Amino acid sequence: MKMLINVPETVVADALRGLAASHPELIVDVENRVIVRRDAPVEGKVALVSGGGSGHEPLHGGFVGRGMLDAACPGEVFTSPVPDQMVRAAAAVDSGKGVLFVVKNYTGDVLNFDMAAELAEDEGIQVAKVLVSDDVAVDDSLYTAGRRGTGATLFVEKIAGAAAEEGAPLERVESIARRVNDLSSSFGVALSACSTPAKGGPTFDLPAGELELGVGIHGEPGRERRAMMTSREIADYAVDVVVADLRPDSPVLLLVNGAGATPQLELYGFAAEVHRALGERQVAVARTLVGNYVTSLDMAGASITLCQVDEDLLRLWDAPVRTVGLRWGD
Amino acid sequence: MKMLINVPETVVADALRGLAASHPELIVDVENRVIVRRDAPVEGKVALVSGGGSGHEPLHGGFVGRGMLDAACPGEVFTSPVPDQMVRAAAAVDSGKGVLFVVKNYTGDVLNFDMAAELAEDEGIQVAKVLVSDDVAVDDSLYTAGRRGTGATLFVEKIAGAAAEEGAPLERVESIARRVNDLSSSFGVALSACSTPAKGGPTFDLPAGELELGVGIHGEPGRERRAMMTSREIADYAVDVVVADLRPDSPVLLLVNGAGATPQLELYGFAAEVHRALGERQVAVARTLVGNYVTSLDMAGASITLCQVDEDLLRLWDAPVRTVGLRWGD
Amino acid sequence: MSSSEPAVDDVLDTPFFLRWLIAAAGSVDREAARLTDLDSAIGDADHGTNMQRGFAAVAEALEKEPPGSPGAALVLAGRQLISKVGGASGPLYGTLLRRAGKALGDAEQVTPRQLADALRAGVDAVAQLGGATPGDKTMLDALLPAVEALGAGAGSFPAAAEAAEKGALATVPMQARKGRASYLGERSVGHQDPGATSSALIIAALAEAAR
Amino acid sequence: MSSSEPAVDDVLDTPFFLRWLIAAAGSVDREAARLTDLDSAIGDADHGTNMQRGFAAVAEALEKEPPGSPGAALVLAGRQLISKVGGASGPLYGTLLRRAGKALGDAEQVTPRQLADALRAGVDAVAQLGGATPGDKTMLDALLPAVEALGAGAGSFPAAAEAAEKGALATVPMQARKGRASYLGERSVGHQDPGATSSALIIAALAEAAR
Ligand SMILES: Nc1ncnc2c1ncn2[C@@H]1O[C@H](COP(=O)(O)OP(=O)(O)O)[C@@H](O)[C@H]1O
Ligand SMILES: Nc1ncnc2c1ncn2[C@@H]1O[C@H](COP(=O)(O)OP(=O)(O)O)[C@@H](O)[C@H]1O
Ligand SMILES: [Mg+2]
Ligand SMILES: [Mg+2]
Ligand SMILES: [Mg+2]
Ligand SMILES: [Mg+2]
Repeated sequence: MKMLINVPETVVADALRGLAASHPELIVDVENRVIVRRDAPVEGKVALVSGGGSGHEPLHGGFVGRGMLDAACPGEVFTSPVPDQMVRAAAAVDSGKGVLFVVKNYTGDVLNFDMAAELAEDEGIQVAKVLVSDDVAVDDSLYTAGRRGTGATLFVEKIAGAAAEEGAPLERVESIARRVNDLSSSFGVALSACSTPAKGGPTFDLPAGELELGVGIHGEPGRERRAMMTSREIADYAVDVVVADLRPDSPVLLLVNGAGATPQLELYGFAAEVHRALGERQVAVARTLVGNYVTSLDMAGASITLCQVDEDLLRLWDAPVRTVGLRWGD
Repeated sequence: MKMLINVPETVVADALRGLAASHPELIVDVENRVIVRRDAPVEGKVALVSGGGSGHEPLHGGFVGRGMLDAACPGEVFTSPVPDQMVRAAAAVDSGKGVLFVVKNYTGDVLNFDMAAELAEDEGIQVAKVLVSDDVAVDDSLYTAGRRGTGATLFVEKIAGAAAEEGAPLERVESIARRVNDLSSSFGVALSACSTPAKGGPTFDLPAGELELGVGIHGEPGRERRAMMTSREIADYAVDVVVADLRPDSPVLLLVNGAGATPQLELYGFAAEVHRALGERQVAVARTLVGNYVTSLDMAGASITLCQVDEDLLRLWDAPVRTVGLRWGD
Repeated sequence: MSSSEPAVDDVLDTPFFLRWLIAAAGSVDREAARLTDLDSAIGDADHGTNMQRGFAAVAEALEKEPPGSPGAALVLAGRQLISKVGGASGPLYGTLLRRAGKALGDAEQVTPRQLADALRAGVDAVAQLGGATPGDKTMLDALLPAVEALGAGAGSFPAAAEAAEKGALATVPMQARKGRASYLGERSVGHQDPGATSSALIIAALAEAAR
Repeated sequence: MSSSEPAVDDVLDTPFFLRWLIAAAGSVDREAARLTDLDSAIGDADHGTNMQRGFAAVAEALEKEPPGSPGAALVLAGRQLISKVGGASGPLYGTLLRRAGKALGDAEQVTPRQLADALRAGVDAVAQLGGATPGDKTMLDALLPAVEALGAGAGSFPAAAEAAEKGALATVPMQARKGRASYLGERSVGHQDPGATSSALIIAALAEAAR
């Protein structure tokens, strides 16, 4: 498996050097692996810190900036970051109003952020946490680690980030973040496995004529494998699953997310089918975002995320955001 | 080769339906294949129209909007659009101040835009043309069709688009566009071939341990094949070639462009090496853009484009832009 | 003299031209994968689908608005190619047929000699539009020998077909100097030009139409 | 009784603990690819590199700031794992060693029984932190039998190693209920748990250190 890298060991550090060189509006601490918005801490503002394994870019580092995250902590590829990073990030961005940790629900992320929260609180930083758990492909039962956090992370970070930017106190930022998560559902498919630099090849085998339904963003195997389906069939399957879970009764935000190696041309064609499928099920779409936002290295495939919104959430979604990966408003 | 599509024949139309459903700020004529900004024609403004084969998204349709293109005409995959599209686009966006056609230098694009220019002029529309020809991998001699248009297209469309938005007359918009092209050079590498829907598989064979140096954005074979190189080596090679061609004596805009399937993590690592290589050659970088902007479907690989800028061009680069693919300023 | 070798004074009517264009559409459709494969080696793997799409549109248009003369048939076909194909081949083949059609005017019947002259005018227009000369490894390398054979052979379609086929084969050792294949420099040597190959199909369809 | 089967009243000094941790680092390094492959089947293909990175940091830290007691060695190692590994295994293994180290206090020498009790406390902390119970197909399924064997066998390291190895093998038919493998439901059956496998390596290193 050819990769545009030097050696697997330096992949994350190399990417951080590139981020630093390319985006002077960010403070990138390459050694300690923390990405911070340049104007942090922002006086009087609750700070948002997130992080997770690398390989999902632009998540999370690409979402650092006004209206979204104050800091991000990238771990090794597909490996949650360590508490030291999170504590350092929290200390760098806390203005005294407290910090919200946005944590994707994976055992590693949860354990490390939990430890970090304890340590940060020891340093006098007020910390709240929100777990993102939107992936309906996983049974949410006593017999699993619970639903995985995937595309809804973007919705949580954007909307809670906007609330924080407006001056909302920690409790409200936290409750909005939780609400966005509760109102979101996702489902993803893989047409190919992803390859991690350390492994140097595909992390799972996907036969030539098959696709993986319900794949995770680290290439975790999904619900089932099937013979390859058309864009239309995949959209119907994914929309059915997500809508059955969410049962939205007001308009939704729609994320049509590329896994990393699916061409934008295909992704927009898929978006057309998702819009059709939602329309046929009487789900109104308030806003659509199409692109590679929560990726899985070089995986081919896509996921959809719906978030049911009311006027307040929609206003926060539309609020200005100025990050490397997401940018609108003034 | 698995693709997230229905059938190869409808790939472009499907993507346009998705674009229409996802971006109400665009007028998308799916049947006639023209994408127009919603407020066109803009009173008193020179209009920019571009287009080319599909498969390079977000180029060109993703660059339609305030501060960049007024309209785009997507052709079939890797096939230049037809004159009818261009004439229709020109008629839709001309405010009476004339239209600039931004044409990537490929025989098909040149011939079709030439025919369109004649037809549009017959309809009373004033038309100017700029050819983008920045790819240093191709000998610019009597024995070739000349340099290919690649990454510099983004620079030309952004900077000339900003000039048009400022109210510059057609002649000036055209001369700025030409200047940007003259001041730009690009070089690309492929780690894998791309697969077109019609062919259903890779358009060329690239052995497992090799990379293609100087590849074109349609998978045209490049200068040479070599055993796989590191990110650092590729950056040195590409920067050498581009700097030798451009010999910049003032700061440059740098585009580190992904071919489509290269993970952003790798692309930023490559950006780090490109910055290093430029620094070692005393080339100052004024602005950097990293991402999948001028893609080749699912090709793995990257290209770099430099554009030497003065204060005027830099100001136009920094001017607000509000498109699906590129967005900043207010 | 067999029916496929028309004499100079044979006349070619509108149905003959329709048969020609439909036969061309059929062989382009049958050979699409081969054309795309050739284009995949030295181009961008779309020549087959381009020609298929274009000639399908030609066939549909001829059916929808049946032309009243040979010239009108070629002009209509040329316009369809320009409107539907894109790429390099669309404007070039479109110009070939449009120009040839215009040269025929609105005569209801034309002689093989008139057809040869009209195609000659079309090929000249292609050369002017694309700026290619013989030996550049383009469609011209099949078209030029074909129209020359047609002129010299007093309108012998099989001779034209043979000349086009030979011309297409002769592009194999050439180095491309026009179009996308020119980017390859020496690496274009050893491959047959896709456009010359489709030209040979179109010329061969003349003989089919005459049978 | 061979030297690798210490009696209850044998004492384990700081060098023993250093040997243990270095031996663990060595076998984790040698077996990294296997651990990653196991994790690739039911997880995210990083367990080998995680452990490798973590124990390399442990070895480096032990070299840089040589600890003064067995407890300090384990606490230092645990802290390194927490600071360097990430993922699920970092906090869990980090907690195991830190808690065990704290249980040992700052005694300069400890008995195998004390070590058994300290590891028992560490394993309990892992169970509490991760919320797993035996049979959930996690590292606990190797660690618990190991500390039990260690306690019962009066500090027999080979017995502990054997119990850990058997525990790791016993995860094969289990369905995962914790961690990333739990997402697979029934599809997790038939694969050996990577964390249980690395636990067996770490426990086996005890016997190596004792030799
Ligand atoms: N300048 C030119 N003059 C004549 N024929 C040309 C020229 N450029 C390209 N061609 C012909 O066009 C063919 C390629 O057509 P096609 O693949 O449909 O278009 P594109 O190259 O735009 O993808 C070539 O094989 C060649 O025969
Ligand atoms: N809740 C848990 N309790 C105990 N052990 C666990 C738990 N979750 C995961 N593990 C162990 O961690 C191992 C995976 O470690 P690793 O691959 O390094 O982390 P990650 O799963 O975050 O990628 C699993 O094989 C399992 O043994
Ligand atoms: Mg992991
Ligand atoms: Mg083409
Ligand atoms: Mg072609
Ligand atoms: Mg793992």
